[in-house]
Amino acid sequence: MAINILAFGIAKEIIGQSVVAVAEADGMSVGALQLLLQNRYPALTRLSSLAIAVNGEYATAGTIIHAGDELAIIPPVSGG
Amino acid sequence: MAINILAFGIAKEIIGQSVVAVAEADGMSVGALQLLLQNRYPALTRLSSLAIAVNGEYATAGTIIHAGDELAIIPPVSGG
Amino acid sequence: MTDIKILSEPLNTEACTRWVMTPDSGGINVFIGTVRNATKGKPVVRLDFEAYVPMALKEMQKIADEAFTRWPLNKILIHHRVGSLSVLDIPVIIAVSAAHRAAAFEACRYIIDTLKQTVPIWKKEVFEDGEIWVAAHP
Amino acid sequence: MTDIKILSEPLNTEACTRWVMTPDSGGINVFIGTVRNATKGKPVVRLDFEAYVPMALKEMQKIADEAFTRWPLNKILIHHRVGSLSVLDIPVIIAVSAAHRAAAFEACRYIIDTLKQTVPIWKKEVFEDGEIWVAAHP
Repeated sequence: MAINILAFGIAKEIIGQSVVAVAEADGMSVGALQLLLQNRYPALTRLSSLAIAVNGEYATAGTIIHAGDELAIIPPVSGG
Repeated sequence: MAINILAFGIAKEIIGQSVVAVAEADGMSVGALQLLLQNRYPALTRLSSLAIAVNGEYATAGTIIHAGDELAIIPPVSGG
Repeated sequence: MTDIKILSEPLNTEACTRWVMTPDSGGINVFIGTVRNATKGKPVVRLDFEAYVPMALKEMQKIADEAFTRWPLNKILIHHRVGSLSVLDIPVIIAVSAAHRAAAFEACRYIIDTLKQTVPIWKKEVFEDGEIWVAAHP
Repeated sequence: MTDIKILSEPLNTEACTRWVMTPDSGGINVFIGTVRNATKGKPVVRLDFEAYVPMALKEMQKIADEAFTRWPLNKILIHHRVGSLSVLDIPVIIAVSAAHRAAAFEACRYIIDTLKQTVPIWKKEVFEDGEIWVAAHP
Protein backbone atom coordinates (compact mmCIF):
# COMPACT_ATOMS: atom_id res chain seq x y z
CA MET A 1 0.00 0.00 0.00
CA ALA A 2 1.43 3.39 -1.01
CA ILE A 3 2.12 5.92 1.73
CA ASN A 4 1.68 9.62 1.01
CA ILE A 5 4.44 11.94 2.17
CA LEU A 6 3.90 15.68 2.69
CA ALA A 7 6.49 17.99 1.17
CA PHE A 8 7.18 21.56 2.30
CA GLY A 9 9.24 24.56 1.24
CA ILE A 10 11.94 23.85 -1.30
CA ALA A 11 11.22 20.10 -1.09
CA LYS A 12 7.74 20.79 -2.41
CA GLU A 13 9.24 22.80 -5.27
CA ILE A 14 11.78 20.10 -6.11
CA ILE A 15 9.15 17.38 -6.11
CA GLY A 16 6.68 19.58 -7.94
CA GLN A 17 3.77 18.86 -5.61
CA SER A 18 2.91 18.96 -1.93
CA VAL A 19 2.34 15.20 -1.58
CA VAL A 20 4.42 12.37 -2.97
CA ALA A 21 3.29 8.72 -2.91
CA VAL A 22 5.87 6.02 -2.15
CA ALA A 23 4.49 2.57 -2.99
CA GLU A 24 7.07 0.55 -1.06
CA ALA A 25 7.26 2.68 2.15
CA ASP A 26 5.39 0.37 4.55
CA GLY A 27 7.99 -1.39 6.73
CA MET A 28 10.84 0.71 5.33
CA SER A 29 13.24 2.62 7.59
CA VAL A 30 13.36 6.41 7.51
CA GLY A 31 16.98 6.23 6.32
CA ALA A 32 15.96 4.03 3.40
CA LEU A 33 13.10 6.39 2.55
CA GLN A 34 15.52 9.33 2.48
CA LEU A 35 17.77 7.46 0.03
CA LEU A 36 14.79 6.51 -2.11
CA LEU A 37 13.61 10.13 -2.26
CA GLN A 38 17.11 11.45 -3.00
CA ASN A 39 17.39 8.88 -5.76
CA ARG A 40 14.07 9.87 -7.26
CA TYR A 41 14.68 13.64 -6.85
CA PRO A 42 18.45 14.22 -7.00
CA ALA A 43 18.05 17.95 -6.23
CA LEU A 44 17.19 16.92 -2.66
CA THR A 45 20.81 15.85 -2.15
CA ARG A 46 21.95 19.45 -2.61
CA LEU A 47 20.01 20.72 0.43
CA SER A 48 21.82 21.58 3.68
CA SER A 49 19.74 18.97 5.46
CA LEU A 50 16.79 16.68 4.81
CA ALA A 51 14.79 15.38 7.75
CA ILE A 52 11.75 13.11 7.80
CA ALA A 53 8.98 13.63 10.30
CA VAL A 54 6.84 10.67 11.33
CA ASN A 55 3.54 11.61 12.94
CA GLY A 56 4.71 15.17 13.49
CA GLU A 57 8.03 14.30 15.17
CA TYR A 58 11.55 14.34 13.79
CA ALA A 59 12.46 10.70 13.09
CA THR A 60 15.87 9.00 13.24
CA ALA A 61 17.23 6.95 10.33
CA GLY A 62 16.33 3.67 12.06
CA THR A 63 12.66 4.46 12.61
CA ILE A 64 10.41 1.97 10.82
CA ILE A 65 7.53 3.38 8.80
CA HIS A 66 4.10 1.86 9.07
CA ALA A 67 0.98 2.27 6.94
CA GLY A 68 -1.14 4.99 8.53
CA ASP A 69 1.85 7.08 9.68
CA GLU A 70 1.79 10.75 8.68
CA LEU A 71 5.09 11.35 6.92
CA ALA A 72 6.65 14.66 5.94
CA ILE A 73 9.80 15.80 4.20
CA ILE A 74 11.43 18.60 6.21
CA PRO A 75 13.99 20.65 4.26
CA PRO A 76 16.17 23.16 6.22
CA VAL A 77 13.83 25.24 8.39
CA SER A 78 13.96 29.04 8.31
CA GLY A 79 11.19 30.39 10.49
CA GLY A 80 11.37 33.51 12.62
CA MET B 1 26.84 83.10 49.33
CA ALA B 2 24.80 80.02 50.17
CA ILE B 3 24.38 77.35 47.52
CA ASN B 4 21.14 75.41 47.29
CA ILE B 5 21.42 71.66 46.90
CA LEU B 6 18.60 69.53 45.51
CA ALA B 7 17.73 66.40 47.45
CA PHE B 8 15.93 63.36 46.05
CA GLY B 9 14.45 60.09 47.24
CA ILE B 10 15.48 59.02 50.72
CA ALA B 11 17.92 61.97 50.97
CA LYS B 12 14.97 64.32 50.67
CA GLU B 13 13.20 62.42 53.45
CA ILE B 14 16.25 62.48 55.72
CA ILE B 15 16.79 66.19 55.18
CA GLY B 16 13.08 66.89 55.45
CA GLN B 17 12.90 69.08 52.36
CA SER B 18 13.81 68.97 48.68
CA VAL B 19 16.39 71.78 48.84
CA VAL B 20 19.09 72.32 51.44
CA ALA B 21 21.17 75.52 51.63
CA VAL B 22 24.88 75.24 52.45
CA ALA B 23 26.31 78.66 53.34
CA GLU B 24 29.97 77.73 52.98
CA ALA B 25 29.75 75.61 49.76
CA ASP B 26 31.38 78.06 47.30
CA GLY B 27 34.95 76.90 46.69
CA MET B 28 34.46 73.68 48.65
CA SER B 29 35.28 70.26 47.19
CA VAL B 30 32.54 67.72 46.59
CA GLY B 31 34.20 65.40 49.12
CA ALA B 32 34.11 68.11 51.78
CA LEU B 33 30.46 68.83 50.98
CA GLN B 34 29.60 65.15 51.43
CA LEU B 35 31.26 65.14 54.87
CA LEU B 36 29.48 68.35 55.82
CA LEU B 37 26.11 66.90 54.81
CA GLN B 38 26.78 63.61 56.60
CA ASN B 39 27.73 65.58 59.68
CA ARG B 40 24.59 67.66 59.55
CA TYR B 41 22.32 64.68 58.68
CA PRO B 42 23.92 61.56 60.19
CA ALA B 43 21.27 59.27 58.68
CA LEU B 44 22.93 59.92 55.29
CA THR B 45 25.94 57.86 56.47
CA ARG B 46 23.73 54.77 56.64
CA LEU B 47 22.91 54.81 52.90
CA SER B 48 24.56 52.31 50.54
CA SER B 49 26.04 55.21 48.61
CA LEU B 50 25.82 58.99 48.46
CA ALA B 51 26.83 60.77 45.27
CA ILE B 52 26.85 64.47 44.47
CA ALA B 53 25.90 65.72 41.01
CA VAL B 54 27.29 69.04 39.80
CA ASN B 55 25.39 70.56 36.89
CA GLY B 56 23.65 67.26 36.20
CA GLU B 57 26.79 65.10 36.12
CA TYR B 58 28.18 62.73 38.73
CA ALA B 59 31.09 64.56 40.41
CA THR B 60 34.27 63.13 41.92
CA ALA B 61 35.38 64.00 45.46
CA GLY B 62 37.97 66.46 44.16
CA THR B 63 35.55 68.55 42.08
CA ILE B 64 35.45 72.17 43.29
CA ILE B 65 32.02 73.73 43.73
CA HIS B 66 31.35 77.21 42.41
CA ALA B 67 28.49 79.62 43.05
CA GLY B 68 25.95 79.12 40.28
CA ASP B 69 26.51 75.36 40.02
CA GLU B 70 23.40 73.20 40.19
CA LEU B 71 24.09 70.70 42.96
CA ALA B 72 22.14 67.58 43.83
CA ILE B 73 22.38 64.83 46.43
CA ILE B 74 22.00 61.44 44.74
CA PRO B 75 21.15 58.58 47.09
CA PRO B 76 21.28 54.98 45.72
CA VAL B 77 19.30 54.95 42.48
CA SER B 78 16.56 52.38 41.90
CA GLY B 79 14.88 53.17 38.58
CA GLY B 80 13.53 50.62 36.13
CA MET C 1 1.03 29.12 30.82
CA THR C 2 1.62 29.30 27.08
CA ASP C 3 -0.11 30.86 24.10
CA ILE C 4 1.29 29.33 20.92
CA LYS C 5 -0.27 30.08 17.56
CA ILE C 6 0.35 30.10 13.84
CA LEU C 7 -1.72 32.82 12.21
CA SER C 8 -2.35 34.15 8.75
CA GLU C 9 -3.53 37.59 9.96
CA PRO C 10 -1.19 40.37 11.13
CA LEU C 11 0.27 39.80 14.61
CA ASN C 12 -0.71 42.18 17.40
CA THR C 13 2.20 43.36 19.54
CA GLU C 14 0.02 45.09 22.11
CA ALA C 15 -2.27 42.10 22.67
CA CYS C 16 0.72 39.73 22.92
CA THR C 17 2.44 41.93 25.47
CA ARG C 18 -0.71 42.34 27.51
CA TRP C 19 -1.33 38.60 27.54
CA VAL C 20 1.98 37.73 29.23
CA MET C 21 1.61 40.36 31.98
CA THR C 22 0.80 38.90 35.38
CA PRO C 23 0.72 40.56 38.81
CA ASP C 24 3.73 38.53 39.93
CA SER C 25 5.88 39.55 36.96
CA GLY C 26 8.49 42.29 37.22
CA GLY C 27 9.99 41.95 33.75
CA ILE C 28 8.71 41.17 30.29
CA ASN C 29 10.94 40.60 27.32
CA VAL C 30 9.50 40.70 23.83
CA PHE C 31 11.19 39.77 20.59
CA ILE C 32 9.56 41.03 17.41
CA GLY C 33 10.87 39.82 14.10
CA THR C 34 10.31 42.24 11.24
CA VAL C 35 10.74 41.82 7.50
CA ARG C 36 13.91 43.63 6.47
CA ASN C 37 14.11 45.53 3.19
CA ALA C 38 17.31 43.83 2.01
CA THR C 39 19.40 40.68 2.37
CA LYS C 40 23.13 41.12 1.79
CA GLY C 41 22.38 44.42 0.11
CA LYS C 42 19.79 42.99 -2.27
CA PRO C 43 16.33 44.61 -2.03
CA VAL C 44 13.65 42.22 -0.76
CA VAL C 45 10.18 42.50 -2.33
CA ARG C 46 8.43 40.17 0.12
CA LEU C 47 8.83 37.04 2.22
CA ASP C 48 6.55 34.03 1.81
CA PHE C 49 6.20 31.87 4.92
CA GLU C 50 4.82 28.38 5.03
CA ALA C 51 4.51 25.96 7.95
CA TYR C 52 3.81 22.32 8.64
CA VAL C 53 1.28 23.61 11.13
CA PRO C 54 0.55 20.70 13.51
CA MET C 55 4.22 19.78 13.83
CA ALA C 56 5.31 23.43 14.12
CA LEU C 57 2.87 23.95 17.01
CA LYS C 58 4.20 20.81 18.73
CA GLU C 59 7.82 21.91 18.29
CA MET C 60 7.05 25.41 19.62
CA GLN C 61 5.32 23.86 22.63
CA LYS C 62 8.43 21.72 23.27
CA ILE C 63 10.61 24.86 23.21
CA ALA C 64 8.30 26.62 25.66
CA ASP C 65 8.20 23.56 27.94
CA GLU C 66 12.00 23.42 27.93
CA ALA C 67 12.21 27.15 28.73
CA PHE C 68 9.90 26.63 31.72
CA THR C 69 12.23 23.93 33.05
CA ARG C 70 15.33 26.11 32.58
CA TRP C 71 14.09 29.44 33.98
CA PRO C 72 11.52 30.60 36.54
CA LEU C 73 8.95 32.09 34.14
CA ASN C 74 5.32 33.08 34.38
CA LYS C 75 4.00 33.06 30.81
CA ILE C 76 5.32 32.40 27.32
CA LEU C 77 3.67 33.53 24.10
CA ILE C 78 4.85 32.50 20.63
CA HIS C 79 2.91 33.77 17.62
CA HIS C 80 4.21 33.06 14.11
CA ARG C 81 2.61 34.34 10.99
CA VAL C 82 2.41 32.54 7.63
CA GLY C 83 1.61 33.79 4.15
CA SER C 84 3.04 36.62 2.14
CA LEU C 85 4.70 39.41 4.18
CA SER C 86 6.03 42.79 3.10
CA VAL C 87 8.82 44.95 4.53
CA LEU C 88 7.99 46.01 8.14
CA ASP C 89 5.47 43.19 8.56
CA ILE C 90 5.95 41.00 11.64
CA PRO C 91 6.58 37.26 11.08
CA VAL C 92 7.10 36.42 14.75
CA ILE C 93 6.43 37.71 18.25
CA ILE C 94 7.82 36.02 21.34
CA ALA C 95 6.88 37.41 24.75
CA VAL C 96 8.07 36.09 28.11
CA SER C 97 7.18 37.28 31.59
CA ALA C 98 9.07 36.49 34.77
CA ALA C 99 9.47 37.79 38.29
CA HIS C 100 12.99 38.96 37.38
CA ARG C 101 14.29 40.33 34.11
CA ALA C 102 17.31 38.04 33.63
CA ALA C 103 15.08 35.00 33.20
CA ALA C 104 12.78 36.83 30.78
CA PHE C 105 15.69 38.00 28.58
CA GLU C 106 17.47 34.64 28.55
CA ALA C 107 14.34 32.60 27.89
CA CYS C 108 13.16 34.91 25.09
CA ARG C 109 16.55 34.64 23.38
CA TYR C 110 16.59 30.88 23.82
CA ILE C 111 13.11 30.55 22.32
CA ILE C 112 13.80 32.54 19.14
CA ASP C 113 17.22 30.90 18.64
CA THR C 114 15.74 27.42 19.03
CA LEU C 115 12.65 28.20 16.96
CA LYS C 116 14.88 29.10 14.04
CA GLN C 117 16.67 25.75 14.35
CA THR C 118 13.87 23.25 14.91
CA VAL C 119 10.39 24.53 14.05
CA PRO C 120 9.14 23.40 10.60
CA ILE C 121 8.46 26.83 9.11
CA TRP C 122 10.06 27.98 5.88
CA LYS C 123 10.56 31.34 4.30
CA LYS C 124 11.21 32.22 0.69
CA GLU C 125 12.83 35.58 -0.01
CA VAL C 126 11.42 37.17 -3.13
CA PHE C 127 13.69 39.64 -4.93
CA GLU C 128 13.05 41.71 -8.05
CA ASP C 129 14.84 39.10 -10.16
CA GLY C 130 14.20 35.80 -8.44
CA GLU C 131 13.54 34.01 -5.20
CA ILE C 132 15.37 31.83 -2.72
CA TRP C 133 14.35 29.47 0.09
CA VAL C 134 16.35 30.74 3.07
CA ALA C 135 19.01 28.34 4.42
CA ALA C 136 18.04 25.62 1.95
CA HIS C 137 21.50 25.24 0.48
CA PRO C 138 24.93 25.10 2.18
CA MET D 1 18.20 57.72 16.53
CA THR D 2 16.91 57.86 20.09
CA ASP D 3 13.63 58.68 21.81
CA ILE D 4 14.28 59.22 25.52
CA LYS D 5 11.54 60.49 27.78
CA ILE D 6 10.41 60.70 31.39
CA LEU D 7 6.63 60.76 31.53
CA SER D 8 3.95 61.00 34.17
CA GLU D 9 1.24 59.41 31.97
CA PRO D 10 0.97 55.66 31.31
CA LEU D 11 3.55 54.31 28.86
CA ASN D 12 2.35 52.98 25.52
CA THR D 13 3.93 49.67 24.52
CA GLU D 14 2.44 49.67 21.04
CA ALA D 15 3.60 53.19 20.18
CA CYS D 16 7.10 52.49 21.55
CA THR D 17 7.43 49.32 19.53
CA ARG D 18 6.20 51.00 16.38
CA TRP D 19 8.62 53.89 16.81
CA VAL D 20 11.74 51.70 16.73
CA MET D 21 10.68 49.76 13.63
CA THR D 22 12.64 50.64 10.51
CA PRO D 23 12.71 48.99 7.06
CA ASP D 24 16.32 47.91 7.63
CA SER D 25 15.58 46.20 10.95
CA GLY D 26 15.12 42.45 11.23
CA GLY D 27 14.82 42.21 15.00
CA ILE D 28 13.35 44.30 17.77
CA ASN D 29 13.84 43.60 21.43
CA VAL D 30 11.61 45.22 23.99
CA PHE D 31 11.97 45.20 27.74
CA ILE D 32 8.89 46.14 29.74
CA GLY D 33 9.19 46.59 33.47
CA THR D 34 5.97 45.95 35.36
CA VAL D 35 5.05 46.61 38.98
CA ARG D 36 5.08 43.30 40.81
CA ASN D 37 2.49 42.50 43.50
CA ALA D 38 5.06 41.47 46.11
CA THR D 39 8.69 41.91 47.18
CA LYS D 40 10.19 38.99 49.09
CA GLY D 41 6.69 37.68 49.70
CA LYS D 42 5.38 40.97 51.10
CA PRO D 43 2.36 42.42 49.24
CA VAL D 44 3.14 45.71 47.47
CA VAL D 45 0.40 48.36 47.47
CA ARG D 46 2.09 50.71 45.03
CA LEU D 47 5.44 52.08 43.87
CA ASP D 48 6.24 55.80 43.92
CA PHE D 49 8.84 56.90 41.38
CA GLU D 50 10.69 60.18 41.39
CA ALA D 51 13.44 61.42 39.08
CA TYR D 52 16.01 64.17 38.87
CA VAL D 53 14.64 64.74 35.40
CA PRO D 54 17.31 66.75 33.50
CA MET D 55 20.14 64.58 34.83
CA ALA D 56 18.17 61.35 34.32
CA LEU D 57 17.58 62.29 30.66
CA LYS D 58 21.29 63.02 30.22
CA GLU D 59 22.31 59.72 31.83
CA MET D 60 19.84 57.78 29.68
CA GLN D 61 21.20 59.50 26.58
CA LYS D 62 24.75 58.47 27.61
CA ILE D 63 23.64 54.86 27.93
CA ALA D 64 22.01 54.96 24.49
CA ASP D 65 25.10 56.60 22.96
CA GLU D 66 27.31 53.91 24.48
CA ALA D 67 24.99 51.18 23.16
CA PHE D 68 25.27 52.65 19.65
CA THR D 69 29.07 52.46 19.87
CA ARG D 70 28.98 48.85 21.10
CA TRP D 71 26.38 47.33 18.74
CA PRO D 72 25.11 47.98 15.19
CA LEU D 73 21.67 49.33 16.09
CA ASN D 74 19.01 51.31 14.26
CA LYS D 75 16.91 52.96 16.98
CA ILE D 76 16.76 53.07 20.77
CA LEU D 77 13.75 54.13 22.80
CA ILE D 78 13.81 54.58 26.58
CA HIS D 79 10.62 55.73 28.30
CA HIS D 80 10.48 55.90 32.08
CA ARG D 81 7.43 56.81 34.04
CA VAL D 82 7.33 58.76 37.33
CA GLY D 83 4.60 59.17 39.93
CA SER D 84 2.52 56.64 41.75
CA LEU D 85 2.17 53.23 40.05
CA SER D 86 0.02 50.24 40.91
CA VAL D 87 0.54 46.53 40.31
CA LEU D 88 0.70 45.76 36.54
CA ASP D 89 1.55 49.40 35.69
CA ILE D 90 4.63 49.90 33.54
CA PRO D 91 7.52 51.97 34.97
CA VAL D 92 9.86 51.47 32.03
CA ILE D 93 9.92 50.47 28.38
CA ILE D 94 13.14 49.98 26.45
CA ALA D 95 12.93 49.14 22.75
CA VAL D 96 15.87 48.50 20.44
CA SER D 97 15.87 47.74 16.72
CA ALA D 98 18.75 46.27 14.75
CA ALA D 99 19.38 44.47 11.49
CA HIS D 100 20.12 41.29 13.46
CA ARG D 101 18.55 40.06 16.67
CA ALA D 102 21.71 39.42 18.71
CA ALA D 103 22.55 43.13 18.81
CA ALA D 104 18.99 44.06 19.75
CA PHE D 105 18.88 41.57 22.64
CA GLU D 106 22.31 42.46 23.99
CA ALA D 107 21.84 46.20 23.75
CA CYS D 108 18.39 46.09 25.38
CA ARG D 109 19.79 44.07 28.29
CA TYR D 110 22.76 46.43 28.61
CA ILE D 111 20.47 49.48 28.66
CA ILE D 112 18.15 48.26 31.42
CA ASP D 113 21.04 46.90 33.51
CA THR D 114 22.95 50.19 33.24
CA LEU D 115 19.85 52.34 33.74
CA LYS D 116 19.27 50.65 37.08
CA GLN D 117 22.85 51.46 38.14
CA THR D 118 23.35 55.03 36.98
CA VAL D 119 20.15 56.91 36.16
CA PRO D 120 18.93 59.20 38.99
CA ILE D 121 15.46 57.74 39.43
CA TRP D 122 14.22 56.42 42.76
CA LYS D 123 11.40 54.13 43.74
CA LYS D 124 9.72 53.73 47.07
CA GLU D 125 7.85 50.50 47.71
CA VAL D 126 4.69 51.08 49.67
CA PHE D 127 3.43 48.14 51.74
CA GLU D 128 0.33 47.83 53.94
CA ASP D 129 2.40 48.61 57.00
CA GLY D 130 5.17 50.90 55.81
CA GLU D 131 7.37 51.95 52.94
CA ILE D 132 10.96 51.56 51.84
CA TRP D 133 13.23 53.35 49.35
CA VAL D 134 14.55 50.50 47.22
CA ALA D 135 18.32 49.85 47.47
CA ALA D 136 18.82 52.78 49.85
CA HIS D 137 20.45 50.74 52.59
CA PRO D 138 23.09 48.02 52.39
